Amino acid sequence: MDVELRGITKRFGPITANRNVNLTIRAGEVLGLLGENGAGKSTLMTVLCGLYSPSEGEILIDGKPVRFAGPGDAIAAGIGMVHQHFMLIPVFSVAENVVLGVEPTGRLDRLDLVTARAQVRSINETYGLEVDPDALVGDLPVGLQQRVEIIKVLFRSAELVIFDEPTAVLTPQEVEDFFKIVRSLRDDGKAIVFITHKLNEILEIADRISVLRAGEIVGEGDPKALSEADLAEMMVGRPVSFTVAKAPFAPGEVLLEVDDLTVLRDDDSLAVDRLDLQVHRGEIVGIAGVQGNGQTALVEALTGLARIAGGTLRFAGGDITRASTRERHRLGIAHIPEDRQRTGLIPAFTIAENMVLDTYYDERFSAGPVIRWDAVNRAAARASIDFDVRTDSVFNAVGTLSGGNQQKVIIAREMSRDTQLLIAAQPTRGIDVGSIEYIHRRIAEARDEGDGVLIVSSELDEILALSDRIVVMFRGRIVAEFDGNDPGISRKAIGLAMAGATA
Amino acid sequence: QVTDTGGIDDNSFNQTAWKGVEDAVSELGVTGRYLESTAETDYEANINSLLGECDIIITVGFLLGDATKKAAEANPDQMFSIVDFAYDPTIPNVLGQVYATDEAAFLAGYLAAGMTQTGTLGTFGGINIPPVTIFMDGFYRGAMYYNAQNGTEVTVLGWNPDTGEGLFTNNFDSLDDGRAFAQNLYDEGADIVLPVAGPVGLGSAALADELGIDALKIVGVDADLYLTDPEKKHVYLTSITKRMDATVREVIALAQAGDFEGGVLVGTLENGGVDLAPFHDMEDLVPAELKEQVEAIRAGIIDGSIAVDG
Amino acid sequence: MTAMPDTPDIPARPARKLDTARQRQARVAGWVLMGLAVLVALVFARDSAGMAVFRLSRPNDPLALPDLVVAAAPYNYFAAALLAFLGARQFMRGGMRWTSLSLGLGLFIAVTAFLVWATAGKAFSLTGMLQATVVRAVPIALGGLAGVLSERVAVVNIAIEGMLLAGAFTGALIGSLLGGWGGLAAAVAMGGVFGFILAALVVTYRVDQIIAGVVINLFVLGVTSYVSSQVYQEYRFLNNAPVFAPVKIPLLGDLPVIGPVLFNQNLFVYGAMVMVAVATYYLFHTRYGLRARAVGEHPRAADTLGINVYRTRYINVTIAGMVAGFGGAWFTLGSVGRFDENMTGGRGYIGLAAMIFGRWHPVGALAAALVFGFADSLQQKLALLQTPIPSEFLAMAPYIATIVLVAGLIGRARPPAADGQPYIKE
Amino acid sequence: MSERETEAGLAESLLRRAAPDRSEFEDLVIVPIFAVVVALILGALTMLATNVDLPTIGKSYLALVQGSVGSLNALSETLTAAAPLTLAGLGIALGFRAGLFNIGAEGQLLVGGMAAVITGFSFPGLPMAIHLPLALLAGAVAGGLYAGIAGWLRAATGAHEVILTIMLNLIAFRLVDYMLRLPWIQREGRADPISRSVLTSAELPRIFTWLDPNLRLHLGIVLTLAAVLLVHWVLFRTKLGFEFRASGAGPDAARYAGMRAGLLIVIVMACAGALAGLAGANQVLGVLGRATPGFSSGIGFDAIAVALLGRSHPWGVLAAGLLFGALEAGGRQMQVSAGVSIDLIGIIQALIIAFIAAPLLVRAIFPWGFRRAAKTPKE
Ligand SMILES: Nc1ncnc2c1ncn2[C@@H]1O[C@H](COP(=O)(O)OP(=O)(O)OP(=O)(O)O)[C@@H](O)[C@H]1O
Ligand SMILES: Nc1ncnc2c1ncn2[C@@H]1O[C@H](COP(=O)(O)OP(=O)(O)OP(=O)(O)O)[C@@H](O)[C@H]1O
Ligand SMILES: [Mg+2]
Ligand SMILES: [Mg+2]
Repeated sequence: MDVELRGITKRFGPITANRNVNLTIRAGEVLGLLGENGAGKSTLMTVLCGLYSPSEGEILIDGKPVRFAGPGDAIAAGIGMVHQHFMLIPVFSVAENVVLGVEPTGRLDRLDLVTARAQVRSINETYGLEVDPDALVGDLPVGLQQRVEIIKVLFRSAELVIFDEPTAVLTPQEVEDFFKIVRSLRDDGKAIVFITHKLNEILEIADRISVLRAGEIVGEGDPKALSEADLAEMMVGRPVSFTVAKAPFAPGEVLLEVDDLTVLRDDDSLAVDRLDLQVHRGEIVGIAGVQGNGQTALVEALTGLARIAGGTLRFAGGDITRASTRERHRLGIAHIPEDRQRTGLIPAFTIAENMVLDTYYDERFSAGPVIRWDAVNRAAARASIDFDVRTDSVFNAVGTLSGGNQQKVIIAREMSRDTQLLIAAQPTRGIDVGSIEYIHRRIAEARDEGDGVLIVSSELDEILALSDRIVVMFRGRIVAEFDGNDPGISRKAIGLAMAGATA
Repeated sequence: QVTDTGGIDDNSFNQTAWKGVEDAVSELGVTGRYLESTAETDYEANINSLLGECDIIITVGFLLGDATKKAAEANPDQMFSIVDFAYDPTIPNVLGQVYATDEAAFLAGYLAAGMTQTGTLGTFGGINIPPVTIFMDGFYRGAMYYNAQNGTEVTVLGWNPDTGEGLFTNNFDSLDDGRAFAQNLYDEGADIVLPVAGPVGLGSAALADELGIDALKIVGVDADLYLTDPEKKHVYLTSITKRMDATVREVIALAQAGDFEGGVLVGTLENGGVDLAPFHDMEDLVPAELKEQVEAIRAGIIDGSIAVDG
Repeated sequence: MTAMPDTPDIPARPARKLDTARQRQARVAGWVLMGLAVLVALVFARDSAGMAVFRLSRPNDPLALPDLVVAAAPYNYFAAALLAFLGARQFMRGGMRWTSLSLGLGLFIAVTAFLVWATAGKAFSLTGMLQATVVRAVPIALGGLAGVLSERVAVVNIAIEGMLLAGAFTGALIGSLLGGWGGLAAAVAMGGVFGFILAALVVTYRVDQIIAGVVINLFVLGVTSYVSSQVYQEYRFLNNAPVFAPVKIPLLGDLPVIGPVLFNQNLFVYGAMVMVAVATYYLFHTRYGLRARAVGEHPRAADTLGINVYRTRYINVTIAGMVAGFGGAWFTLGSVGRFDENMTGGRGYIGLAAMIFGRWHPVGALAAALVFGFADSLQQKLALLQTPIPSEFLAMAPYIATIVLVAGLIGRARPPAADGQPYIKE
Repeated sequence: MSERETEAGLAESLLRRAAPDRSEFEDLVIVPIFAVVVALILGALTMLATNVDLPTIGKSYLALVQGSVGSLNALSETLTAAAPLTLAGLGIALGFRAGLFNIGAEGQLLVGGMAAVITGFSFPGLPMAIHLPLALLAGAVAGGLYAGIAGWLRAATGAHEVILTIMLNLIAFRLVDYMLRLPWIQREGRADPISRSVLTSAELPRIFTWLDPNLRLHLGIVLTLAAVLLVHWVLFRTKLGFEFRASGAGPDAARYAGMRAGLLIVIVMACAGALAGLAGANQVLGVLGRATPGFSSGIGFDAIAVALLGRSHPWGVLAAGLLFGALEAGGRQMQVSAGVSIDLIGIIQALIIAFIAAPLLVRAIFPWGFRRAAKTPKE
């Protein structure tokens, strides 16, 4: 199936997300779609899958113009999309999620889950996906959740499959598995659109590349003829550096000492199992690991958000095992949480308010019980400039910013106070190369100034680019440790350790 | 007239008093107007908004006692009358209308005790306040008097005058409470029930209608419910009437004639202010002997030879 | 490379004593049960004398059962011992798994002990109480069910009270003109109309869901009170509807205790049970139920799959209104045959509580409604039994019990994820 | 140098607030006017439908205006009714701001009122300067503690605050019934549940009796205005208010920022309860002078509508409280001079709220009243 977008423009009130976009997608081909945060990639694809209707322009399938009144029409026309934010219902089983909307039924509208399960299994077999149809989606790790999304699309026999940033949350192994699936889909003759911020991936998988900037197509190209640097420049409009400049490694004394730490989940299972870890001043420690192996719990225990069931934490010589989150902040622990929108920011609050979310009580910003708003606003304006947050007023709601800019607000907040230890969880998830470059530079600067840094990331490239020391977490324990500054470090060995295998 | 919460159309209390005003309107050629209270905080405001608009303001309900007093003292030239409340000491410009309801209720209790097949009577109230419990007191004591006279052991469920505890719906709104409470009493053996809860009692009548009058009869209160609740009239054995319409009309007449004077007007069996309604359809069910006894007791109460307050 | 990774099957480490959440919960439950045991032993058992008689049959039941006679003091000492045992178990390892069950059982035992103490030396009709329990639970259960149906599609329904009242009013009015069935149909339809209005306000006009509910409640209260004071006064025949009489189910209805409680009731009791069953089937076993729940959990996901979120909300909220309308008709057509101002008296809000208490599940809502109904009829019996406890405290007891249950047993019940949030398509 | 200057200029421009756009103005000013007009028209239609003739309808609306703002007495009545609604509404609004739905204002109001009454009759001989503040304080503290129970249970066990507060309301009703029969609270010589009278030294004095002895307006209105200012200050100027708002708008983010979620829930509920308790104290000390079982008369429930209508903003709550107060006072006059049932006011209230809360609906009905059906979708 060939699909053509002709002159698509999409406006949201005063905002124009897409402007006069022309794009062709061919059967048996992977089209890579690139662009900065907010360039309009997701919007364009959302128009294509019928969820938004275009303000102008038309869509042609196999040369014939079509109009979608809703996603149902697009699905019927054979267009399927795996969204950037998964469209799964956590409390439903895999089978229920897959059949939702096209359910097999018996008499009295009875849901025929037996058939549904069988159908899921048969897709599983065809594409080697291996997902238990009875598992609750909410219990699945993200990699498997994505497979559920893929099964959903295949189940509706889509001929055009759109993947919006599918690899942002996957481990290297999972990415490889995912590419296998994509290739087999392509070889089946399906048309594929692939959106990502990871340039190496797009070069690896795409047959053709289109680049969006500010809602417009600014370039097309052949992956064989282009380098990462070319693509980055096309996207951002300036050259981007991929290596992080760091001072030579000169660790100071031990800053954070984790001894025998045990953390339990709500169901009393072990999330962190008697873990030992040290972070020195002037050192970046990267924690690699597949999601669901206790990294979140570790970070929450370090920041005072999770109950510690056993073990001790020492920070700068003092015992902080029982200290509250606020006390730890005051001691100089900064935290960039993994879920920007939910735990890092309050979308409905202004940029200024978010900039002081955990410092408003500081004497810089308050006098007695009162917050000095003019000081807050001035500092927020200053920080917005310093940290390159692109906005026209600090009184704009943070929720209106793009993902990259939202992350910069958090980083501005956490780094513009006096910190000694920076704990950053997934600091660049879903963020474009331009912003990544900036954020990495900031993190490296903190380390060069003598702070300790702990990075938790499922992005191996990020871990490799930043870390002085890399530890791998598996089932709540540290199972391997690597020297991050060793030029001969093996991605493969780390990847295997993450999967729990012997090196 | 300022009503209590419950509204002018409550089929008992407020409505009966309003009827007195209407009677006065048609017979004495005055004009009347009413204001419904929806909450206690309204009482005072409602009275105030009638100040100066009327010759006499009649407040209906025990709960308006304080508000009326306050207004009367602030406006000594305005005539007031209040139903169900008496001031001690009296206020010169307020005429309280109170009723010796227990006299009539005593008769009803005696009658019911004579009529019951199961030996059990039941009663319940709206809320535990004197104008309600005075019915229950009289009813209870009437039944006990029957026991004493006839050597029977009729019991009354739902009220104990000695402890002041009993069965109360705690509202005057939920008609289905009336049904459920009557059902409860019926389950425990009562075949005649006296609901003292305004419109809630209409729910009890619905149950009696459904079960049939052999199983359950109702004694009405305030007005003769045979007349004011014509749809269910057949379930009422009798009603303990509190002729508020009569006293209200009387007060208006006094005011019109210029004979108004502060004090207390007590409705009794003797002056017809309270009474037992006719049996209507159940005339034939009540044994003649029992009727005679009831009449004898009425005479006894009036001449003071029988004390109704235990 | 510095360290050697372990093998995937990591050798087990020596178990360490950890203070788990479940242990903490078990400890609290243990103390609660012990406390109940002490209460039962020191207050109820010491003070009980004679026999407590629970009448199971009524005079004209076909199959008469003898009265249930319980020796009060021994029973209560036994109950106290049982509670103490259950409590003690909580402190041992084995008890942990049964914390919720033990607590529930413990509360039940404590309630029976209380009943026996109150009844010692007296008698009352247990069957009557249970029957009243079911009857009084009906409007609450239907209100709760209406709440479940609309909150499952993420529309918060504060308007249950108004819908009940509208159903009661319409039932009486049309019932008076066209008879019971006509009234019932009209009540259901009127409930549906208000459901539709709620849906229109929150879905199409994006009114805050709670505001919309409050508006409907105020509006219905205003209109029904207005009409009943302006119109019913003069035209009494408009407010005189027939009442649906109990229908005895052959055979089953003759069973002792269970018969009168479950199988000799009116249309509304059966209707409530059937509706709960149908709603459960609908929500959890059918295609449209799955879609409805999807809309309540993650409307955008549902939308991407071609499910019309707005239409789903309209339909389900309208159905919820119809259920509430049916529940409202109970007040008039199922109980007293006439309408009076504000006659629902806040039962809709209790229904809302029943919905939450019942964890947004139809059966849960019914169970919660039965708890309220039981507490209500229990309190009436206790008022007749003349216990030394002030009646106000008896009346409070069900609400205190609800708080204890909600805080202790249910805890963090999870509403549908999108509950209360408007869905804006673009 | 020049770079520094442009940077400073940039910082200045970042500090500029966007001017409120026209559609905001329309929502705030034009929509409410339309709402009132439409509600009145629909109210008139309701009257027509029930055989009320046109002159009477005109008369009743005239009475509505006269009774709410038409005279000194009317204004006094409006303000008297608005005070407790606003106070309790502020409490509920505070809860909304912190993400809590406090249905319990009614119960808190009852408990607070009881405490105020008890304090009010208990200390004969105290000078007013001590007694009155003491009684008010007792009301606020009792209401706060009572709401604090719900807050604490919510924080400690995660139980749903809607159930908790509904149950606590029901408990409060019974508790008041019980307390009013206690010998040391019940008025001497009375068998019905009624408390002793508040001593003059604890009464909220009427403030306009020098104009007309019947004016009921009392010091409570000053208290109310002070509370509006205080709540506004706390909510938007203080650290505590910032924490309230943060835990309402982003509970997880607030926790991650080191705010103590559980403690905040308890504090918010306690503050909300204190305001409701103050509303109760305002009623017993200012209007009733004593307590009887129904003295809360649904103010706690109406206050929910007030808080919602006021969009949980202190000044909005005040405006909504005044509107409700005016409708109540005007409705009474309507009943007196036109004989129209007070229930009609309930209908009109509901309609006004509906239309104010649904700008889209008003725009749909009166497309010509607005510049353009401005669609402002948000993600
Ligand atoms: N529903 C909406 N209402 C208003 N503006 C929107 C809406 N959806 C997207 N936008 C705006 O449109 C622009 C394009 O957004 P889009 O999500 O398509 O970007 P993207 O390229 O997918 O970015 P990312 O890489 O962060 O996913 C952004 O400026 C965004 O703020
Ligand atoms: N003791 C605890 N009390 C409450 N919540 C906890 C506790 N321990 C862990 N959690 C929460 O349970 C959730 C799941 O934790 P889990 O360990 O599975 O994720 P993770 O593997 O640490 O993180 P990631 O998915 O980012 O790799 C986390 O949100 C964590 O905050
Ligand atoms: Mg995107
Ligand atoms: Mg995790």
